Amino acid sequence: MEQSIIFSGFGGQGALFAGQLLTYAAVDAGMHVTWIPSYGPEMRGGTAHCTVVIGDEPIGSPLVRNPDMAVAMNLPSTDKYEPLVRPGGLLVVNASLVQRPPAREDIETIAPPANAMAVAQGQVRLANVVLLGALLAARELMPLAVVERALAAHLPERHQHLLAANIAALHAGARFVRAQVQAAR
Amino acid sequence: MEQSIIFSGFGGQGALFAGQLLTYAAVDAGMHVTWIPSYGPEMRGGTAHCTVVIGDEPIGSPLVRNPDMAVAMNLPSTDKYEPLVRPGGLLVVNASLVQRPPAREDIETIAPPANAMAVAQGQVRLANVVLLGALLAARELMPLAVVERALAAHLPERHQHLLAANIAALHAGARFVRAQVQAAR
Amino acid sequence: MAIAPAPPHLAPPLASASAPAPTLQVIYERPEAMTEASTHYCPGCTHGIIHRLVAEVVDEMGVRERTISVAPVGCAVLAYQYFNVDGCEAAHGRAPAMATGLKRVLPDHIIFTYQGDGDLASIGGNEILHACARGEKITVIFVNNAVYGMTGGQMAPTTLPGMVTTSSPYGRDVLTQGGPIHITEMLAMMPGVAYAVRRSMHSPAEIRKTKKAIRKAFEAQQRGLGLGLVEVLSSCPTNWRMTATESLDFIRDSMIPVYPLGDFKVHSELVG
Amino acid sequence: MAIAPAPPHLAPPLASASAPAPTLQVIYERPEAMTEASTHYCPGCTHGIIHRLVAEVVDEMGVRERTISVAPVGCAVLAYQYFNVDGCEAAHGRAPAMATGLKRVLPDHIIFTYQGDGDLASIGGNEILHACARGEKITVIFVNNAVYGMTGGQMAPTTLPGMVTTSSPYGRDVLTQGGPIHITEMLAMMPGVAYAVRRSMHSPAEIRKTKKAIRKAFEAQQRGLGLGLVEVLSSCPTNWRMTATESLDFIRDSMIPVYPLGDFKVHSELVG
Amino acid sequence: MTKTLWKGNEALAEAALRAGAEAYFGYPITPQTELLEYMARRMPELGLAFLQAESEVGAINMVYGAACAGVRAMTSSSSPGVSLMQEGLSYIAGSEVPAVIVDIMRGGPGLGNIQPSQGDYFQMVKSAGHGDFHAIVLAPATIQEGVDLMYESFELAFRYRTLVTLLADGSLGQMMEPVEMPPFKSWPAQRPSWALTGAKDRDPRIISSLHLGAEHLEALNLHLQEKLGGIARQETRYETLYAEDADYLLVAFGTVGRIGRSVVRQARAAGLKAGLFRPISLWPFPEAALDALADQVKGVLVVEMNAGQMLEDVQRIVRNRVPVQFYGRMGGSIPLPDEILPALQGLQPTPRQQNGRRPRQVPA
Amino acid sequence: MTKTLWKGNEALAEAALRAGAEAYFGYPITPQTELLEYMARRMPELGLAFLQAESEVGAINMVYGAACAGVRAMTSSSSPGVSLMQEGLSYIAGSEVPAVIVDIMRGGPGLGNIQPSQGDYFQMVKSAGHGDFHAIVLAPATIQEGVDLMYESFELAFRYRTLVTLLADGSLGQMMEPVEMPPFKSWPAQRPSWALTGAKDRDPRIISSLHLGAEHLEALNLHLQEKLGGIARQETRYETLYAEDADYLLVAFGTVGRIGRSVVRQARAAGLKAGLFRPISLWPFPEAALDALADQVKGVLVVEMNAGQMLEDVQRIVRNRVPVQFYGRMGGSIPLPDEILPALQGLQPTPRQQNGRRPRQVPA
Amino acid sequence: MAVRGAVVIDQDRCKGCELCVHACPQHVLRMDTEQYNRRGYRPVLLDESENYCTGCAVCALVCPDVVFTVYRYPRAERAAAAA
Amino acid sequence: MAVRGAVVIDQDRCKGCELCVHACPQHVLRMDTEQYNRRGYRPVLLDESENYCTGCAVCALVCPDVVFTVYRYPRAERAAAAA
Ligand SMILES: Cc1ncc(C[n+]2csc(CCOP(=O)(O)OP(=O)(O)O)c2C)c(N)n1
Ligand SMILES: Cc1ncc(C[n+]2csc(CCOP(=O)(O)OP(=O)(O)O)c2C)c(N)n1
Ligand code: SF4
Ligand code: SF4
Ligand code: SF4
Ligand code: SF4
Ligand code: SF4
Ligand code: SF4
Ligand SMILES: [Mg+2]
Ligand SMILES: [Mg+2]
Repeated sequence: MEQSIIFSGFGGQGALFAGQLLTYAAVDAGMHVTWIPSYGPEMRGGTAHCTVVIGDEPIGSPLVRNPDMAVAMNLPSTDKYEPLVRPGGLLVVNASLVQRPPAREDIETIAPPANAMAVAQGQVRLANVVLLGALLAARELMPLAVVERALAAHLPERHQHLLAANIAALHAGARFVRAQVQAAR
Repeated sequence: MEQSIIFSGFGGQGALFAGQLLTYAAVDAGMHVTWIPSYGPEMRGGTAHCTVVIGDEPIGSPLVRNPDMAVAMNLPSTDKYEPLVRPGGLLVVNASLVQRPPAREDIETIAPPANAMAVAQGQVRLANVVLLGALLAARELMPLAVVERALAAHLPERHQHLLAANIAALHAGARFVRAQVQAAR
Repeated sequence: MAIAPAPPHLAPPLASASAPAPTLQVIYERPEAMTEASTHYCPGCTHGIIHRLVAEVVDEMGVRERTISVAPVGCAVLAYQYFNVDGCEAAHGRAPAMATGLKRVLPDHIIFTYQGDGDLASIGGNEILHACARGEKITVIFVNNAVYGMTGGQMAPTTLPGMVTTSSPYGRDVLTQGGPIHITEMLAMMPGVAYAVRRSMHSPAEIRKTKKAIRKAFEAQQRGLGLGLVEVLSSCPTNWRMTATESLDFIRDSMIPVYPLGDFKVHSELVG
Repeated sequence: MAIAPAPPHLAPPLASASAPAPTLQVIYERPEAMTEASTHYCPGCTHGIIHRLVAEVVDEMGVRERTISVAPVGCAVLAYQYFNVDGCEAAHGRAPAMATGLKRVLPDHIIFTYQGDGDLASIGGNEILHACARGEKITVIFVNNAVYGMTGGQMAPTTLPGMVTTSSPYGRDVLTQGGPIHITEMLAMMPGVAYAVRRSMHSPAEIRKTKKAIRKAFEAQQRGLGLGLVEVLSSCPTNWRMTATESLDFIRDSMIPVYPLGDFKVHSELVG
Repeated sequence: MTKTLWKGNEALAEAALRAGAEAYFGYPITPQTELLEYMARRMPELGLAFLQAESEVGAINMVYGAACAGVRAMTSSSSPGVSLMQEGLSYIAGSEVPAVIVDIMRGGPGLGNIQPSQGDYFQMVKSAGHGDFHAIVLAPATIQEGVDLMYESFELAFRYRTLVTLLADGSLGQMMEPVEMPPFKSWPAQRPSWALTGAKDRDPRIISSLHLGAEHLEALNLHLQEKLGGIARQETRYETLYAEDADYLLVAFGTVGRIGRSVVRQARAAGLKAGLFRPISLWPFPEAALDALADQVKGVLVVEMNAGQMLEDVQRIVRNRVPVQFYGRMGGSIPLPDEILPALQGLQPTPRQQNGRRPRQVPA
Repeated sequence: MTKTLWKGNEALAEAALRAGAEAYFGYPITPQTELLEYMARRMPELGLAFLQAESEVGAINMVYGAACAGVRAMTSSSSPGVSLMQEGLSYIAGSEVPAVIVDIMRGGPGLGNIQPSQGDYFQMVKSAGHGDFHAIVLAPATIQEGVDLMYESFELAFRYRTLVTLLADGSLGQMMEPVEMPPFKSWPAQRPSWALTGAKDRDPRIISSLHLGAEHLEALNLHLQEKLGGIARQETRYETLYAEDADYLLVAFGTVGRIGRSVVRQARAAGLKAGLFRPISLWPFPEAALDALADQVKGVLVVEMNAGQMLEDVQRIVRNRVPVQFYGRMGGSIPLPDEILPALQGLQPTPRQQNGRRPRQVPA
Repeated sequence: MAVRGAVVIDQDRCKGCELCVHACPQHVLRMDTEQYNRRGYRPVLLDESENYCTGCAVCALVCPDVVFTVYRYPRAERAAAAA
Repeated sequence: MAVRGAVVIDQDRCKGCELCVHACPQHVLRMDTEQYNRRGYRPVLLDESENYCTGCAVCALVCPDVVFTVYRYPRAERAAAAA
């Protein structure tokens, strides 16, 4: 079974890294996985997105038109990917930057105020990890602990001092979802 | 019916021009004709040859392996083309530079001392035209007058003062053959 | 178009009328030879300034309607979208050849190329060399930012000794990777060059001088004197990993010592 | 091998023995670094002399066994057959790139290119420019005969103003076809060039100087100083439509005034 | 009308001028150089733009530039030189400017030699550069045909805003034949609506092959493919000789095609019902015509001066209905009738099926 | 063994080093540049020769030079850059020196864009330059396969003294996947017997593609063709999935080939007996295997990221036994399973015969 | 100092590079710290709280994005304003 | 002048370009006017009828075709000869 996730956001928001983190974790978890970015150093600016496909046999297409899940870090990304998520799928929206209500009822939408939550963990730039935490709590792709290990192993040298903050952000995202679920009960 | 003639000699001997002359004349006579040289300005020295094919319908191959006729202006050319002339064909040899006797009996060989005859007409460089005259006398490809006109039209400007000498050389070659034929009778 | 709040004493005329009040004199506005398009350049990249200077010169000379631009492959690949003149897009490095083709069949037109240092000095070295040798009546704007901007910051022939780029990660090693080349000084030697100059983008005064140089290079073309070549030291904040302002300091403090500014050849009819 | 009749007083030893009589000192014989092959060059073409000088230098430096030649596309296309060293054949103009590839993986070998003016200065301008900029430790023999010899006498970038060639049938028109380019002076400016010189083939004295220059260029390589470039003014009797002797006069009287002889760059360690 | 004797390269040059060529940019290379030299003599006289470029890379990009002005621009070269033009050709195709290229092929690969060859069929017919495009490729068999095709080339190039290539081998460039030269063509004074002429009283025009978004580039590609499809429908050319009732079909182009005429005549004389199919447009390939013949004949012999390149197209089209054999010569050797005839006759008895594999000939 | 996550371009670079690459010459171009940048970091550390050339023309001729020394030399580029290498590639082929080229294709023609494409199949598979030759062309579908093929490339290159090309599209270069990196290979210290090493205690060696006489060049050509024939017999590679009992065959290479895996699984799930045929070696093309399958299946769908290039080879081999349909995307668009599946299912009911002509798709 | 000039700032073109801020001799330009423009940058603002714009056009000269239009009072008016 | 040297001419290599003839300071080289060599050229001849070869090797220096081998008498012998 293949699961596909698109991460999308403004250039500096770290959507590509959130996807990579999940990919690293999937490798560690012994799964098949592909990560493919929108690329183009020849053009400046704009949004960046990446697609992660995780599966239990070799991945066929590393790209999908209708992902199972999407993480939208800003409004343009939400506008672009909300309609594309496969019915029954999941949309994780950064509520800090996206105020509008969900447009679809056939998919699940969770909307943590990731920027605010990240600032609470020390850095607005951790919003990507917050959203990843939320995603992982909503769909159990793999245990959070695997992602923690991936963070430890793959945070760039110059960001290693932020490891604890990253892990905290991951759990904050997850907690947000669990709390919602609890509330919904 | 196609007739093929190869002209061959050392670089400066004028084999290519003799062939061109015949070609020009053939055009004037309304025949189909091709002229194709050995080419290669990228290499210096060596012998030069060209193939002329004359016919009454569009020429197929401009090259032949076994020509109907060959004009060999020196020994290497004689050695090369004598064996190739088609049985029943004609070989015209420059006896001034080729002393050895004909090796084949199934082709006709005529051997005017072209250098000497050319010198008699004023210039050793006319040997090519002498041999052409001999060829035309031995095989009536076209009247000599057509070649005369071609000479007048196509001798390069700087050689036009030699026109009369060229025409004389042409006739000298033809006379040589006719005299031989006469003698053979 | 969003208009910034005008200072109070100006507010009425500016805010109410679409044209400024008659009592105001226009000191600076967008040149006609630039389109309204916003460029794709990174913030603070001086490519944009150079574009504007070229456009101003084209306007001032009144040649916009017979000018044709030849864009390079490099960050300025879309230059043809920003100049309000006919334009085309050359293969990487081949702009001088393309401009030659254009000029040979449109001798009364004004043809200019706009090329980066990778484009002109690396892959396109032979095309510019021979355009200079032949004295093509074209103008060449040569933007030297010491790096391949578009492809993400690799070493260029003009990269400074010791400078770290993605393809000289240990700093450009002159012994194995060569030293920076002074292509304008070199091309100035070519018989057909009427004007060769190096200027910089690092200060308002230098920007003004650059504009004068560009003007001269276009005049060299218009008067049929030969090829006009203007090298401009330009910034690449993104790949230099600096702010825009730091980048100007880098030009001044690090590039100019290696690439001295000045005229390297001025055709006698252009002097003064 | 046909031996010319020796003068009577020498006849016995020379005619009888395969080696000359012991009383005779060998003043000149074929260098070991040349093969026995007869060249395909036209009579009197000075390509042959230049070949011999290179071979002599290789022998004198004792580097034959680690020398690799890179032949051009041009009349010297078969140069590899004449040098008694390992050799290869580059694409037209690309010999400096090929030599770069060789030298980078065989740093202790002696690599030289032998290139015509069409090859080096026209199609191959960018390869030589960047080999010079990088300071490749190679030696470049640049044979300038002001014409494309091999393809039958077309204009080269080095063709003299007004000179008639098959592609400048009305005489080279500097205004439309450009002026002769001084590639050696230009390349001397490149940072990696250790030695750049122009010499000529027109007299015995000049031939001797050319050999010294070739020697220096090989030494620049051997000592790792940088690229050594020797431009040699050479004849093309065939395409100039002159005798061999007239061709030498043409070099002296017509080429040298345009292409002055001399050193344009000498690395400090090579001086003297 | 009177015929005069022309050398192939020079005839092509003169025909180009009569067809309205306005600009030529080229670089010497044997066996094509006489074309450049002829232009060097004639174009200045006619007030046209002639320039010997610094290289083939320079030449093709000058052609590109001149073509952007809506001018009839051309170049000529031979195999290694054409390899150097691949990037430029691709840019020209992507920008849809018209241009004419003459490729007088020589022996390869590499420096090879300067003798005639057809070794660049793949290069010009399948991929004259990176990306999806085709040039119209015309392969004359005689100098007259070369002249006639050249005479049409600019019209084709401008009608479709496309590259047109004349593909011939060195022997056509070097030989002489009588030719009837067509008169000088007249062209409208007006430049086409896309040409760069200066943005006077109109918006600027842009010529570029850059299309950053995948959708934009795909749209261009679909447009190009549609255009090429139209060309494929309109512009196939071929010649047949005795094909109507042929049992055995000789397929050959260019020089080999004309030699094929002799072969087929000889075969008929020897009692074999042979016919000739000679594609003149190599792209678009005359597929329908060959397809129809494949239903009729009993065997096909492809002869080329290469290792079997057009062969693949013939195999693709004949689709195994009848055996397809191959005879090829390489390196500058021209296959003569006495080699081809036996190969053609060899189609008759128990023909070995040869689809998908190429018989290696032993050169005579 | 442990798998680690690699970016395609970097994985290819590392695999080349482990395969024994000793010299790299290249020029930046998206979407290949990370390969060059990786080499710039790693090769100096390893004491190997890395050089950013002045251009692709320079790069390929440096590779040519280094290869003449018997050294394992390589370059990498993308479509326009590879066009510039055509002359050099032809020289390398004509001189029979081994070399490895990585071509990470992007959208064309011309400058096009930097998105993934397979538009250069013709260019690399049919004619990587003028004259008769072929490079071995290997088309990986995954990064792991790219690594494995790269790992073998120098051995192939040296065994046959030939060019080996890795042909992939930009998406393979840019994506990340888990990879098992092979260990560093050991090579004999001795250079091959043809290598230029200095004429010490032996006669000089010459490496050249020049063969002036037609006989000589033809002899070389026959030798090359024989060598290529041997490669064709020995070195074809392909992958199949569910092909054994397939009624409908999807033929695709590279990225589309791996997408094809998903498609075929989905088709099977939907009840269609579909199978995948994925050529890994594009030259030599796995003709025999496809030929055999063509006898078994009821229809073939070729899908490419171009206008139909490999399609021609498939048509040539299938020879009309069953319908061959085509679906293509261009300009940087990757065909996704939801586009391919219907096309594959469309083979079923009253399939239109599509030989010789290409259906133009309307991009979704 | 007397008011002599004015600039109109096309804020949505501004990329927030700050080159003009550093170049303005009158120090009347500063970056907006509150808002982003349509393209996501913090645009430049004219702030004449301490100084006045002289219409010297240095900002326009150094701006890579043609953000400024610069105006100046004619002499007469300037004199009037000064009076 | 005393005899001091000698040249051996590999006639079949000679292309008859006459460069050596013009260069020889002793004027002891001339072209053969009677014979052609194997390659069809008129080769050079040593003609010491008026002068003697000094073994100066200028001919070898200017010859593009490595036709000459040049010898010289050792000092002692030369002195003897002179005596
Ligand atoms: C033939 C070819 N090679 C390489 C490239 C990739 N490429 C695009 S831009 C560029 C370098 C640009 O650098 P420069 O000319 O200095 O311009 P800048 O971006 O710095 O302004 C390169 C190598 C290409 N598009 N085509
Ligand atoms: C790519 C390419 N373009 C053109 C040629 C044809 N060509 C062969 S040699 C030559 C010029 C040679 O001139 P030069 O380098 O001056 O050498 P010379 O013969 O004068 O010694 C040319 C243009 C070629 N072989 N390859
Ligand atoms: S990458 Fe550098 S040169 Fe290119 S636009 Fe950005 S700052 Fe300017
Ligand atoms: S053509 Fe000229 S350069 Fe070439 S060999 Fe003859 S004389 Fe020498
Ligand atoms: S015009 Fe001068 S004073 Fe006014 S804002 Fe611009 S730089 Fe500052
Ligand atoms: S220079 Fe221009 S783009 Fe930069 S901050 Fe000022 S107004 Fe904005
Ligand atoms: S050695 Fe000197 S004197 Fe003797 S033949 Fe030669 S040039 Fe003349
Ligand atoms: S210089 Fe050499 S080739 Fe010329 S005539 Fe003298 S010996 Fe013969
Ligand atoms: Mg740059
Ligand atoms: Mg030359």
